[in-house]
Amino acid sequence: METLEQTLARAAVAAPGAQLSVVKNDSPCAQHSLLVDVEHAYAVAKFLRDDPQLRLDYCSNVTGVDFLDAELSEKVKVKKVVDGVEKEVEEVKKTKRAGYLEAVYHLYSMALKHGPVILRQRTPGRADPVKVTSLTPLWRSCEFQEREVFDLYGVLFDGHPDLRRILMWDGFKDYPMRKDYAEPDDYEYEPTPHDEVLEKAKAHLPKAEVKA
Amino acid sequence: MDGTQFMTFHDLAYDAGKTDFQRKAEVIGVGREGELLEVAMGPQHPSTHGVFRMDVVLDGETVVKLKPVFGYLHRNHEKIAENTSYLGSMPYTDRLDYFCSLTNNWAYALAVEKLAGLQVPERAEYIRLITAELTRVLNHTCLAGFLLQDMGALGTPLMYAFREREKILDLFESLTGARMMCNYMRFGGCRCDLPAGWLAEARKVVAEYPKFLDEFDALLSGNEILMARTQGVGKLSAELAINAGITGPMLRASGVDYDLRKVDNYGIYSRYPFRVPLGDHGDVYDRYMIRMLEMRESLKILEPALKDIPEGPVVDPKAKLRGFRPKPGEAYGRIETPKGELGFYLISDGSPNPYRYRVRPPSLINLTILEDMCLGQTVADAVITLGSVDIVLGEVDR
Amino acid sequence: MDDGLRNELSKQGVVVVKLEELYNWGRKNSVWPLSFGLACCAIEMMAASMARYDLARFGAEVFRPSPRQADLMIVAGTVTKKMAPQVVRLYNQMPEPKYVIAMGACAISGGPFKQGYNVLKGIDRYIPVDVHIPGCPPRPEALIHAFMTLQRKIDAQKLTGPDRARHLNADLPSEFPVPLFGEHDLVPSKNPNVWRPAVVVR
Amino acid sequence: MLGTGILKGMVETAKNFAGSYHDPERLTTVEYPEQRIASKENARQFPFLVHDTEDPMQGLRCVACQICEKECPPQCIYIVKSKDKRADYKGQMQLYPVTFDIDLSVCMSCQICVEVCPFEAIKMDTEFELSNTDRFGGLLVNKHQLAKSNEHYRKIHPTEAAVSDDALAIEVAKAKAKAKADVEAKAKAAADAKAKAEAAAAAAPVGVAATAPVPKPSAPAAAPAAAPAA
Repeated sequence: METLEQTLARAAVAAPGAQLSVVKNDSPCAQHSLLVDVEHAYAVAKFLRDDPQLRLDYCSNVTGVDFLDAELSEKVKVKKVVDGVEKEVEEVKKTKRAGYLEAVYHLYSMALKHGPVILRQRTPGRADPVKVTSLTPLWRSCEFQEREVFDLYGVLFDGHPDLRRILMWDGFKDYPMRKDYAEPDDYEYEPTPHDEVLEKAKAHLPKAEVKA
Repeated sequence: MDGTQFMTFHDLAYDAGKTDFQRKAEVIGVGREGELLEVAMGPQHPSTHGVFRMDVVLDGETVVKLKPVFGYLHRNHEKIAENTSYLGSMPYTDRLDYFCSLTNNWAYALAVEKLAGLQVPERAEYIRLITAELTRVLNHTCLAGFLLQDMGALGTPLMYAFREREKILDLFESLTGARMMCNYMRFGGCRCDLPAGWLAEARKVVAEYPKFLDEFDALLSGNEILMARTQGVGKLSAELAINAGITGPMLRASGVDYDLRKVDNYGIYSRYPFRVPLGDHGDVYDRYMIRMLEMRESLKILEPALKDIPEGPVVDPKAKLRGFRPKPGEAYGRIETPKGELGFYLISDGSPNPYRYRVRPPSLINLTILEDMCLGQTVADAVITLGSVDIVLGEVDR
Repeated sequence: MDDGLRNELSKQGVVVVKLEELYNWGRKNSVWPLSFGLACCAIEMMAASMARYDLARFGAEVFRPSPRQADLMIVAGTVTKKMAPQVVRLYNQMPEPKYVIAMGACAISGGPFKQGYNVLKGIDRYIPVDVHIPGCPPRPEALIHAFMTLQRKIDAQKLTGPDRARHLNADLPSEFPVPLFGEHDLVPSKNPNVWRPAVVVR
Repeated sequence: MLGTGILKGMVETAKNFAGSYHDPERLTTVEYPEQRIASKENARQFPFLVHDTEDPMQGLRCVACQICEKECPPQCIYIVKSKDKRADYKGQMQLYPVTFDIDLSVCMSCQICVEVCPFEAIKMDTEFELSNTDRFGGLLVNKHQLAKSNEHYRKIHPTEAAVSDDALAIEVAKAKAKAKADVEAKAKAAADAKAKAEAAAAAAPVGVAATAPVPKPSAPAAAPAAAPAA
């Protein structure tokens, strides 16, 4: 199977205008992924499915990931002139990163028995509405999984035929898998509380007993 | 909708300019007018294998629309796992597909081993293979019982299946301490070594199992009522099965040769020759037969594996039990569980808890085409079609 | 009639029983459970009714799929917030006298999943529970043990008096309000008439 | 011929039915509570705390390190540490749990508390007959209900208990050897100091010798070790 860089180069030709990049994965399994912009996701995915060399006919896993606003600290080697001598000094560079939501697709080929090729779509920010392109028209297997991502992360999928809540009830307003989801306060009886739960449980105790 | 090769209810349903009934009529090829009846089957229904619900629209007895409704057992496994350590999620994986806790353990352990680059000692690989194949036999036995229960064969096949299940559960209990929720595998191996005499017991169970399979075959496989009820029912074509991401015995019943034990070669499956049974018609009967045949193949793997198992450690000495923090990165690990491809997608940010923990549930994705399989059939056939998909709600809703 | 006299009579071949005893003896030996599985524990519940453990020995093999014919609801598994209204509705549909066994950690308190956003922290927030079985899942024997506990409870129930059994006391409710789906949680999140938690100061 | 499949199946069930009168393979029912399935050695239900001495509260091995409390996946353990210390089985001064509660209505019998415990203090029991009509009183168990003797542990898990006892015996032996070495070292140091002081006293005016260190009796090492017989 070709490398992800080769795939990227050919996909860029097949879907002109697509902004593609490789997201490196540092873990030992080295499953790098292909980041594609939301507008061209459909064209790129179609290329991945239909290309005779790849034939990624099987979309195994679709999932959402929530990244909060974060401050990244990076160690950068900077050349500095210290006491008249040029030296390489490590500096911690801090950058602010706006939060975003991702939809991740794991693609395999049943015909050629290879994979995975990982495709990512990223939303510009976390403020609603967050939109990506649905790949359900290409792979039916995305149907329920994209609904699940919509239900739990609140990501809207453009072109999904039946985008409703799947796991929670219809009147539910929150997106519970987001990292900043706050649970309803329901900590009346917590005999073995810890940390956060302890604080929440204390709020439910009768006032006199808190003093004691 | 370009790009879709298959006419499904969705494609039509979202074409404009037709009445609802016209669309339904086009899908199932009926033109006659009649009153439609909406039935909500489940969540408390004896044939839905737990708390699954199907909203079925019936024209007489014919299914014209079927919408599965999920979430009645959505117990937030993923959210809880993101607030727990890597080790702490292991017992929760038992409760995904509660028939096959050991294969769930393996899938999760495999994903974490990929994430952290751990090696598994030889003996542990053997134990994993043996327990996973025993789990497969156990699951398929119970499925045959439940499928027959759905068909109206109340009692007998399920009783026989549970009788055999208890034998394997006894093995699991003496190995892991629990009947169902084994919590046995660890990152880089297994929790403890085999107890004395376990191998002999396992060999005995494996040696006697074909007798039970023969009995089951004689009881069921040639039974004319079973054939009449299942053959030609719930057909699924190979193309649609691939496109809809169906995995496991259901995919192979449609004739697609895709078994992760052969494709991914995880564990030590490459050392044992076994055949992958393939179906021809993709109907309920094929799905039933595939499972009967798979059990025999599993026994063929088990027999030599129980002889070959070497001595040695059962866990990678480098693997830490507490304070396990993989380096930042991500990994997707998958194995062939009795239900299909169970995958775990993990993102680590270097902290003791996974940043993202995702289960790719075979049961949920195998239900994607439930509507396509049931359209135009009677409601009684919809029940057995669902039974042949082999779902466990713990995994569907997580 | 005191026990000494009864013993004496039974030695003479005259068996004397109170109506209460006869009534309770009949009830406790024909408790029909609702065939109602929620999650993992349901499999152990089935195993209990299968050949090896054989719940039929206690007169409880008739698992009824309809709540109208059932006396006992075995809440076997995690009750999620999405499922809770249905469970309460099923309970309401059961005729009196009715009993509830909360089988397994999840049914009692939410168990290992109680931190989850969609998991009800115990079915006793909405309906009264008679017997609790800890375990995850409890062994089939543990279910049988709970069954015997329930039989003892039925045996001890009175026909008359202020502490008579609930189904004979018209003042006590036999149906409980069904919670509704809210925007963030069930509404109400508990029934204060049923759920009276102990205060644990930490 | 149509119907042969059904007949074959009926022969199978007939065999089973007949067999259930004489064939031990077919007699599967275990009539609980009169008969019981023999408990497996590895079987686990709920945790208990191991104690070594006659008085359960004095001999608890638990040192309230709170590792299990932290690692317990459903967070069903609650521990309060003691303010004072007491000697443990090898004579070291350790904390002990003032409160040790386990909420059985939450515990999922996963055994992780046992695995992470470095002191062999918490183990899994095989008791399962715990059904209770009292939700709040019956299922929250405290350390008095949890404490069970090491003999009980040896009875339910003989192999495991032997391993655990060996490990503890090694620990105790190490502790004893260390204590002995400490005493010897201290005695030697004291002797050296004394010799020095005497030498100094011979040279210096009387009174300085009083500053020489006096060897203290090592209290922890002398305490009787409540060690289990390995």
